[in-house]
Amino acid sequence: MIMKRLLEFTGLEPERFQARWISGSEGAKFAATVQEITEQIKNLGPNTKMRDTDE
Amino acid sequence: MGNNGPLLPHPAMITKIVDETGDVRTFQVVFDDPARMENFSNKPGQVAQLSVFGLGEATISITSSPTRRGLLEFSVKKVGRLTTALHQLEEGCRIGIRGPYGNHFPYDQMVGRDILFIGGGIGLAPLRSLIDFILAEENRQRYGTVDIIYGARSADDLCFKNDIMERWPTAPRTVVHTTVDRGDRSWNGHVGFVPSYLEEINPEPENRIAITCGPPIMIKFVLQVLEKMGYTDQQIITTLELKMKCGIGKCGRCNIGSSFVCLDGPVFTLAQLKQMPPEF
Amino acid sequence: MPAILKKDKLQALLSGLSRAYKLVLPVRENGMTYFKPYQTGLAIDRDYINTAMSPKEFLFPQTEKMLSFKYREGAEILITGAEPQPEKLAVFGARSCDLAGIAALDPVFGGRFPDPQYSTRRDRVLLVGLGCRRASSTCFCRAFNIDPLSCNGADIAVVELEDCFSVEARTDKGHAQLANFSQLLGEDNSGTVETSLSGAREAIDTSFDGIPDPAGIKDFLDRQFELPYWENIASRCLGCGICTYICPTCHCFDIFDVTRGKPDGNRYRCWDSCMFPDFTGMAGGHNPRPTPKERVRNRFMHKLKYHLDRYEIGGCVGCGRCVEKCPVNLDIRQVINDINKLQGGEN
Amino acid sequence: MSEKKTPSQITAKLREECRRLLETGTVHTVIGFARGSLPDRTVPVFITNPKDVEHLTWNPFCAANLSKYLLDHRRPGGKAAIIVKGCDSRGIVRLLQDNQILRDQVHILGIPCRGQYDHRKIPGLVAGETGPPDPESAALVHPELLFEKCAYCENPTPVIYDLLLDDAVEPIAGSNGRFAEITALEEKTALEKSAYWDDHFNRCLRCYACRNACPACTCRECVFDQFDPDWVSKRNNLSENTAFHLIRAFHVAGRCVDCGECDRVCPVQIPLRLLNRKIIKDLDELFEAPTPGTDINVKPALGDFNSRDPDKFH
Repeated sequence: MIMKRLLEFTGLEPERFQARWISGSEGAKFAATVQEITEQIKNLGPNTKMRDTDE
Repeated sequence: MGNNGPLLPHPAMITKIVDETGDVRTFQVVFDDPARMENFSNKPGQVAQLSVFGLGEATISITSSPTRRGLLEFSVKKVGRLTTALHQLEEGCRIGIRGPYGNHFPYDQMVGRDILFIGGGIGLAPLRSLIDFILAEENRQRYGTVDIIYGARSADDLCFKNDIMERWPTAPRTVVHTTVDRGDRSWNGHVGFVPSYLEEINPEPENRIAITCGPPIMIKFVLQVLEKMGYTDQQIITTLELKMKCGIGKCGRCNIGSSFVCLDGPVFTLAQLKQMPPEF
Repeated sequence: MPAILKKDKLQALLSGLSRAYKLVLPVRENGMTYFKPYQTGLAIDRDYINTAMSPKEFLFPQTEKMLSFKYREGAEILITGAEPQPEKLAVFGARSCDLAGIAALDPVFGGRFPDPQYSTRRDRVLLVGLGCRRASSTCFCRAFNIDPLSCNGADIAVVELEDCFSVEARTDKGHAQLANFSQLLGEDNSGTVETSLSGAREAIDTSFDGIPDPAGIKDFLDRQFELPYWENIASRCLGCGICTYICPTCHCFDIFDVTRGKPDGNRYRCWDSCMFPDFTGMAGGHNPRPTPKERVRNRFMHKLKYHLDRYEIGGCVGCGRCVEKCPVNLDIRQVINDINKLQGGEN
Repeated sequence: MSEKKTPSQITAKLREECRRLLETGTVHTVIGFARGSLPDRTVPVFITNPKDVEHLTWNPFCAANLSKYLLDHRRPGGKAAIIVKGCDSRGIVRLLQDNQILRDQVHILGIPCRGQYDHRKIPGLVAGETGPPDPESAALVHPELLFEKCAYCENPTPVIYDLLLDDAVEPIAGSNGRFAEITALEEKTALEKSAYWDDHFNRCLRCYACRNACPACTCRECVFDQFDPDWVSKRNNLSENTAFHLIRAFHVAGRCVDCGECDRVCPVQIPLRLLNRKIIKDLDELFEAPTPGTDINVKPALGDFNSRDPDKFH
């Protein structure tokens, strides 16, 4: 939570860093979470923070 | 069109890899550009910067004598990140080379003198370029006798086995004295540390130049023995190794006092070293 | 013979320069003065004593691509050297100390192996010096016989006087540029500029205080390497890189490759600092300068002795940046004074 | 309320106390402040000879936090006496809590502090012109010259000490607004926040002074010095600089005592404390944790498990 708030404080969109607690037995929850977050990130578009400009 | 500065390495292919010991390999390399290979002229004792692309560079002494045309040899001990990566390469792989850098052994001033080489472990690598230079047919008659005292921790740790066992002992007026710190059943040669073996052999300082390279602790005791035997500081030559990045006196890290090892060294006489701060 | 530029013509001169060059000039930002690219309406800082960073970064940038490497068929590799930006740069407002700093860098990047990236930039740059009217409490260029008013090493030297600027071309490059601005410049027929300049000289000369005397330092350091004094300095030093990064004569750099999960990549060089432990640390673990004592000594020896030995030009130009910024007040002027005292003790 | 001592009186008492500590062999070294090379600076000194206590000084330019030097003095030599302000003393508490130093190896001389002057705020410190306020006569505070952190200081009086050299100073009333600056930035949009930090991080020189001065940076080998793998590249660009600052700030999360050294030493004036205090504010909001180092008996918020943890763990 501290990490997430720090990242948001420096201008990262909240959706880009998320933490979930998923046990090894919760495969379905894991899949659903990954799908959900992927969807959110896709909607946000490319990240602009900490992009390596090295071509 | 890019620049063609001195920090730009040139691609070269590894044509042969020789396993010297468990952690030392000799790489034979040839520049991709035949003209560069033809024009590359190193002097015994000089170093080059080897690039493993993606990792960076390391300063490695050129092990082969300039009298051997058409290829370069580098003997590398696996110690750090870059040398480990180098060891993972295979014949046919490309590396980058720039150089040669630094001064060289004063082979001109050694003409007519007897030469004593004292090497330990991988420390024989920089000496090998000079040994082969002196033993080369076109140069041999200009120099006196050659004695090579070489030691390693064990028989398995001896580098350049073909040279020390076959090539050099059969060269004219050349004696190779090999020793190991710890003997085993496979070893029937001399057992003992290099400095004490040197004392035992006791080569007279008269008209002789001593050139030494090896681990710091060996050098320390070799110097003590040589001084005891009557060698002057001008008669003792060594070659140093410091961290280098540019090799051309700009990046600022290989200085010992006002001298840059990459430009003013790596070869120094003991007399010169005694004038420098003990920061190496 | 300097020409006269009326104060209200300065903007015209700057905008003229900005057409021929990429112009950088001192601008105040976040409480500090930096060289910033010229833009219409950007106010030049007229009160700065010196900029936070020296102009060395325009010749020797902190981060610089050196080459890129690409693998081709059959394990062959293609190496392409990087070229600096083709644009010509003009630095307006370089101080005499920083010009002396550039003069100290020239032999490092020249010499037997000239550095193409530095020398290309050096050839292209137009240095417009601005004479100092006053010294700050950390200034001590005078200790190294650097004249803060004269801008030695500049292509064009400018001094702000009471009601005008005196402008003088010092090099062919400077003359060629000034020729383009002849309609802005007037001649000093009455000799008032000369009079004002001598007034300015008096003002600057009296505004220094606490100039150390480095005259005998090198001689002493030639003889004395092991001084317990370095231990004393090192115990305070935090081991950060401030002093080396803001120094106009520090030139150390690191070289490394960057790849992004592919065999292809780029090689960079970046400023490095002799104050960092890994600067001299070797792969096998040996480090010839293992503790802060050796590192601190190396820095001060470099400034006061090594650079002089090697290039016959001082390694410290008295800009005072390290004095101003050191978090624990390690003051090189104090070091010079302390060494002078030790020297007194020796005799 | 008793009369406060002037800096000169504190200096005199400090010297006397340190002479006694050294003469009796109670301590081996005194870590304190001496007059600097400029009137508005002081310099850290290490005194082992009782005769040298005359170098010690106390004035409102003693901003440095000396507690970091205790790490250098872990080596044998004996007990060290150290001069601390309130904010510095929190650093000592943290070092003790992390077992970096041992309590019986430090003798803490606390000085209740009414604020420290930021030499950068002294206008036109030009040779020959008006100098800074005379530190010795400065019994009256020039509030306009104080560091920002001093304006809402929580612990003007050291939280841990063996001897206090003056009467305790009460925190300035109304220090509740201490997070105002952070709240203001939090309320901006992601884009605005990003632009704000980009501007600052772009300027970073990567000199690592913020790390080296920090009493919470106690690792023997720092991730920023590692080159195999090189987690953060030496290239100075916005991406690497941002990575450096986020890692630095987060690495000291829960351990940063808000002494403000990172802010003070930064040669390009990046508001580093803002990042650290954002974390301190969150620790306060989420865990009701005080500023780290305030109380030696309170377990560090991020080093302790609590069933009232606000994380949903979902």
